[in-house]
Amino acid sequence: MAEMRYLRAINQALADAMAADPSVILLGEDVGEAGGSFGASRGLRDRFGAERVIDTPISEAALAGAAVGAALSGLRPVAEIMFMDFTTLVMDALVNQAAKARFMFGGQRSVPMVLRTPHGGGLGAGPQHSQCLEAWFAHVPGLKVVCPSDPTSAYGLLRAAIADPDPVVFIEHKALYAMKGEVPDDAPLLPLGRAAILREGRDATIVAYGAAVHTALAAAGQLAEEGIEAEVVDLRSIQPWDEETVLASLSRTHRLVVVHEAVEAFGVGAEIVARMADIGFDELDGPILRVAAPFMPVPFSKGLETAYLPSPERVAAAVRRTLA
Amino acid sequence: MAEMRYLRAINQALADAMAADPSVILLGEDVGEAGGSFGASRGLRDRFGAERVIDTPISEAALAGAAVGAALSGLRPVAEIMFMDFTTLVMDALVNQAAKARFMFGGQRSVPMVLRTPHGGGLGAGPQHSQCLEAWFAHVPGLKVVCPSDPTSAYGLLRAAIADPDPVVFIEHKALYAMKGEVPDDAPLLPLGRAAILREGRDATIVAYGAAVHTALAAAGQLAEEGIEAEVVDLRSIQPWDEETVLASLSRTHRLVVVHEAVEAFGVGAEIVARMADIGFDELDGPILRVAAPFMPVPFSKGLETAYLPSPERVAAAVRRTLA
Amino acid sequence: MSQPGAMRSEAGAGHNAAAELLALYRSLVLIRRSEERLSRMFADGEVPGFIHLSIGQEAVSAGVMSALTPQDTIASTHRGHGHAIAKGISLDGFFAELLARDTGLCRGRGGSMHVADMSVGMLGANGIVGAGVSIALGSALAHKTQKNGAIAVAFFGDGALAEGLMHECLNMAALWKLPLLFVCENNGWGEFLPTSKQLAFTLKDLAAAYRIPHVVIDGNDVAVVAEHAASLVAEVRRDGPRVLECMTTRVRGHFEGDAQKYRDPDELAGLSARDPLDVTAGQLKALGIGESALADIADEIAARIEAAVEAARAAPMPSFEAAQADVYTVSNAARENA
Amino acid sequence: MSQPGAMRSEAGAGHNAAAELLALYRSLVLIRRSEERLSRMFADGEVPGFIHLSIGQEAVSAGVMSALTPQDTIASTHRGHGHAIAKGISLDGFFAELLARDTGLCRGRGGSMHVADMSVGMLGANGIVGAGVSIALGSALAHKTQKNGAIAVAFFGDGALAEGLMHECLNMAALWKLPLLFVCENNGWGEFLPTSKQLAFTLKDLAAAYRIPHVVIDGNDVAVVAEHAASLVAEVRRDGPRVLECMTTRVRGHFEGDAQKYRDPDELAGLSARDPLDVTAGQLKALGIGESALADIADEIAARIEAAVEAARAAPMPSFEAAQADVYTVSNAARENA
Ligand SMILES: Cc1ncc(C[n+]2csc(CCOP(=O)(O)OP(=O)(O)O)c2C)c(N)n1
Ligand SMILES: Cc1ncc(C[n+]2csc(CCOP(=O)(O)OP(=O)(O)O)c2C)c(N)n1
Ligand SMILES: [Mg+2]
Ligand SMILES: [Mg+2]
Repeated sequence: MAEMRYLRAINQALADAMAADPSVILLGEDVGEAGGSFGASRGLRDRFGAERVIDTPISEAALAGAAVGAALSGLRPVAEIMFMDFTTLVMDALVNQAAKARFMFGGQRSVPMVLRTPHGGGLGAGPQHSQCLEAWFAHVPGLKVVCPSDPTSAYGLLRAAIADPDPVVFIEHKALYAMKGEVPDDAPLLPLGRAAILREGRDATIVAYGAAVHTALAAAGQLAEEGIEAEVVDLRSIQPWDEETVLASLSRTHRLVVVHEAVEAFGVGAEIVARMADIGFDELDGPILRVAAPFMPVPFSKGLETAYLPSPERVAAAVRRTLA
Repeated sequence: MAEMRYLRAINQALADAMAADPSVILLGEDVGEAGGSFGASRGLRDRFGAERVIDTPISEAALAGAAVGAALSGLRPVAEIMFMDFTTLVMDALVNQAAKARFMFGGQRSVPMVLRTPHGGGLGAGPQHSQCLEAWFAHVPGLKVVCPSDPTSAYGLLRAAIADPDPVVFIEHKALYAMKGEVPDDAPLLPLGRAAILREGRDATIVAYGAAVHTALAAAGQLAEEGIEAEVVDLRSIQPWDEETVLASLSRTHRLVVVHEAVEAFGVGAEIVARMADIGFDELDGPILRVAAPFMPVPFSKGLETAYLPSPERVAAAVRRTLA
Repeated sequence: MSQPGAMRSEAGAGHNAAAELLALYRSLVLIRRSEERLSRMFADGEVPGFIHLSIGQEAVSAGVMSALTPQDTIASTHRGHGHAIAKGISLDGFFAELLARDTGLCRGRGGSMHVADMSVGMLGANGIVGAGVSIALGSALAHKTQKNGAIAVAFFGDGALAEGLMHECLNMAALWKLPLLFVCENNGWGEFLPTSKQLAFTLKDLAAAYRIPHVVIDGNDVAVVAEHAASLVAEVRRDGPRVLECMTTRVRGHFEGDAQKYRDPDELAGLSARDPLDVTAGQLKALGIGESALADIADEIAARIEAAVEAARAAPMPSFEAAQADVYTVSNAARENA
Repeated sequence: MSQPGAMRSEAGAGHNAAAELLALYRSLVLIRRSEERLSRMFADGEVPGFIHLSIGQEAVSAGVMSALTPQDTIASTHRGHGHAIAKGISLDGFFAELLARDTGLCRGRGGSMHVADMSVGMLGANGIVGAGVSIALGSALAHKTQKNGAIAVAFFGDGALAEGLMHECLNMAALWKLPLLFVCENNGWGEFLPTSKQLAFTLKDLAAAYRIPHVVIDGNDVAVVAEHAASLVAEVRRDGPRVLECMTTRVRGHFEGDAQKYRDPDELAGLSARDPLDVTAGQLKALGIGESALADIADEIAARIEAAVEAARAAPMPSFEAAQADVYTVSNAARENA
């Protein structure tokens, strides 16, 4: 049992995966000598060599395309894109190549690659270094999308993503990198597509993922003081997502609020709500509400950014509203 | 009053916009000498000159980025991306530059550009030439997204998109290019963000856009034979979308089905459902259902593709189910 | 299909050279007749979708592939039939795919623009101009990492040279000395516009900037292609990337159904003088190979093609459920088992 | 800020040259002192987010901008303070933006990586490596279409040369003979890795491939930069694209807070010998400009900066509602009015 930070859990998962499987390689800008812009691959080049921990030029499209080609040719590449905002440059490799190769070639071969990238605001990094774009990838058949909320799940999900035969977009939250948590020495792989109930409650279900899980937990704490018991579901995987767990929770609480940091309109929450408005309709005793970012770019100024990000207060208010 | 095909209505809108405003230019691959891969710009180079109808190299990222720069410098560029699948290559220009420039520069300048692109299947064009990716763009604050269903709205919306001060992604459906309709000689600009009710009905509301509008209308025809009167709402604009019209219709019918050709999961329909499951919750007398593409790439084979695309039968069945 | 000991023109005439040239000719004919057959079936509405034929460009495919081993990988373009056939994919699987059958190489899910056969190292045609180059780059990286002695080949058209991805790949291949052969099929066109109106540079100058050795050759003479491919492939295996630029001719328009009205009729008419099959047939005659040997090849290939077409026609259509289950490797199993 | 009649070294010494060099020096000092001020405020936690300083690279900004008119446009990079200040943006607006105030050039919505002032043709710093080049390309296209006689300038770092977009833009600029000056600030680094490990080519060779005339100069001598910029800008206005590569020095790390432990201490120590301000101060002395003139400039600029900082500190924070209303030009008006 070791306490470690989220960033270190990522690093440990990369190291353990590389030690276990020689076909795992890392590639990305500054992942090698510098150990990653945020430090996720620190020490790995020294340990596994420059042939397996590859510094690329500033050529996102080619490095992502190369990951696809390498995955089709026997490797398990883990590519890093420094900020999720820069995934705008790798959409073709992910969407038209990685996601479709298995299907469009008739199931001949899998594409076992992972694309790691951090999303999210809170650092005053401004409109082009803070976006949460996971809804794009969740909409693409053939991709899997994962977003852990703490060190334990970061470790377990990253190991599972690397072991997975299909392309996985693995999303980290920059503001969680410093968060501490327990990661046992032989921590298990966590199955993709499986949610976790982090707090039980009978009055309402709050579904969240990534950093927003902590916003949801804080809201649940506030609500408990008023006697409202909210259940908090950490989705962990966004595609596939665990609709059974969400439905089961909704069937107990009959109220649903979905929380994320991405823009609300056409975001991940929309799918969760839409699905529950179909298969969970008869369980609903109140409107399904979303708490997410407003329809604007992520602003630079601290004050604006704070107002932009979902807060425990807004989540608690939404729970109260659906209970009203 | 002239009857013309959808493709010709696009062509006419481009011509009229260029004649009315010398700052309008067209750029794209084969838009000039060849008049466009589908013929949308036929004749325009001869009429307006090679300086205003510009054949670009096969460099999607640069042509889209150039459209942003030109729009910041006094022009109104209309860029063509030959298939919507290739917008994977212009995401940065659209999302990090065009969409954010106004906001992130503090409102100093607008970005009056249009990116035209055809989406959709039905031509056996396979997984990389058939996708409907509009949900991506609708999720991006700063972009507007439009998708006309017939020649009249194609003309009116394209004129409005070109006149609009903000970046607009204008989506055409390849399978509609041959469709005929009336376009009056001085056809009006149609406001962005405004839906149209194409068929009235009291029993259920079907919301659709683009080619799926015709699937919805066909379904409504089938249902009418059973005595079920479905109202068909053509969204026309996806971002912003006309939630007042949808809510008003839902308030009359109390049942809602959303139809589109894009993949259902995390698609445009999810947002419409999610919004109505919030603001329209009290009006709902049945689950909100979606009829859209399954979670798989668009297959090549005719049989597979037909099974993939939403059909009037599936829409009618969904209406019956929500009424049950 | 591959020809490990490839053709050298200086190797002298005699039995060996003739046999090698005949094998190359067979590959040319197989590609040509297959595409002609497709062209007819397309006109009849039997082949759905879009198809881009490599008629007039076959010598590039046949020549380059003659220098590869089955372990070598290739990534192709929208105009990929020739590459696929020359790399040795199953002809039955090819026709079945073009006819969208369940027995197709891609089980009817991909079609012409996505023909692939991983078992022979054909990593796929590609509907996205330039994308195959990055896939070949990654494949070359995998070969190098795995130290398996194989190389990768990236095929691309002259129009693709305008894509930024192309340049990123040239840089990375040069930087990392990857075992990657860049093969440009320079047919002078990108869709409906001459590439002279699309490119302000030549591949020769570009390759020089990246310090990747570059050779430009007559891409319609399969003996020339095979000879240069053999020596470049050896260099790539040993030293890193090379560029082979093949000057060739797009005969049938950008896609089937393109009447090429935008092209000078004289230019079009002149293309037949450079027909790769005619060029090679002439050389074979000069080497003493008689008409009857060529006729035998023609007959044999016609029979193979007819058999493939008939098998495809008789084959079942793909099942929707099976297709849907193949999006992921283990469809939703993690979810259900966990 | 712009210097229409730019510096020519052959113009002889005397009053004119000294006055021009002094103006350039003033621009250097303004950038340097502004960034040093920011650096201190950043260390104190007063400037939020990331900042990338151009300390050591000021001569590129000051020199190039001296050759431009206010109608000429520039697109910049993540390291854009120098470009912005030299192009003549409001210093008050600049500091207010870096301090995230409502009076900032971008009303606190953009910050360091998005500083822009359209009124002086500064089309924005950019957080996406390479993206500004395509924006400058489009701006040059607009100038050409509008026949307004203006040119556009694309600033980029050496690391950005690996981005495919860069190449697409070089090709299009050359193909269309656009009035576009490419200015590379070659500081030898892309983040934490020397660009020698990122690039297999030189910009000189690359420009040659695109047949765009290229000049490489000492980017730390503002007189040299101004002289070459003046002649290249004239060429661009008349004939089309040119590339100006400025060899320069990144002194303060990739971003503020980067201790540059990955750099050779000797190399770092040696940078001061090439300090652009010292270089120019030395030249001014040789031209007979005394210490007191330089001290006057220093005082004047220090006062301007302090005034800007104080004004920024006193300015209000931006309002969330106003920011939200500025995503579109006429927020939802079409919807409500229609
Ligand atoms: C990214 C992308 N842009 C545009 C297209 C449309 N397109 C298909 S083939 C082609 C021309 C390619 O020219 P070239 O590379 O010379 O190949 P050729 O057709 O001559 O064999 C174009 C523009 C595409 N498929 N992908
Ligand atoms: C598309 C993209 N990829 C990566 C980054 C991260 N990044 C910011 S600056 C930089 C290095 C750029 O090097 P160079 O162009 O030489 O500019 P310099 O920092 O040396 O001024 C990188 C990789 C980014 N901002 N955008
Ligand atoms: Mg070509
Ligand atoms: Mg640099």
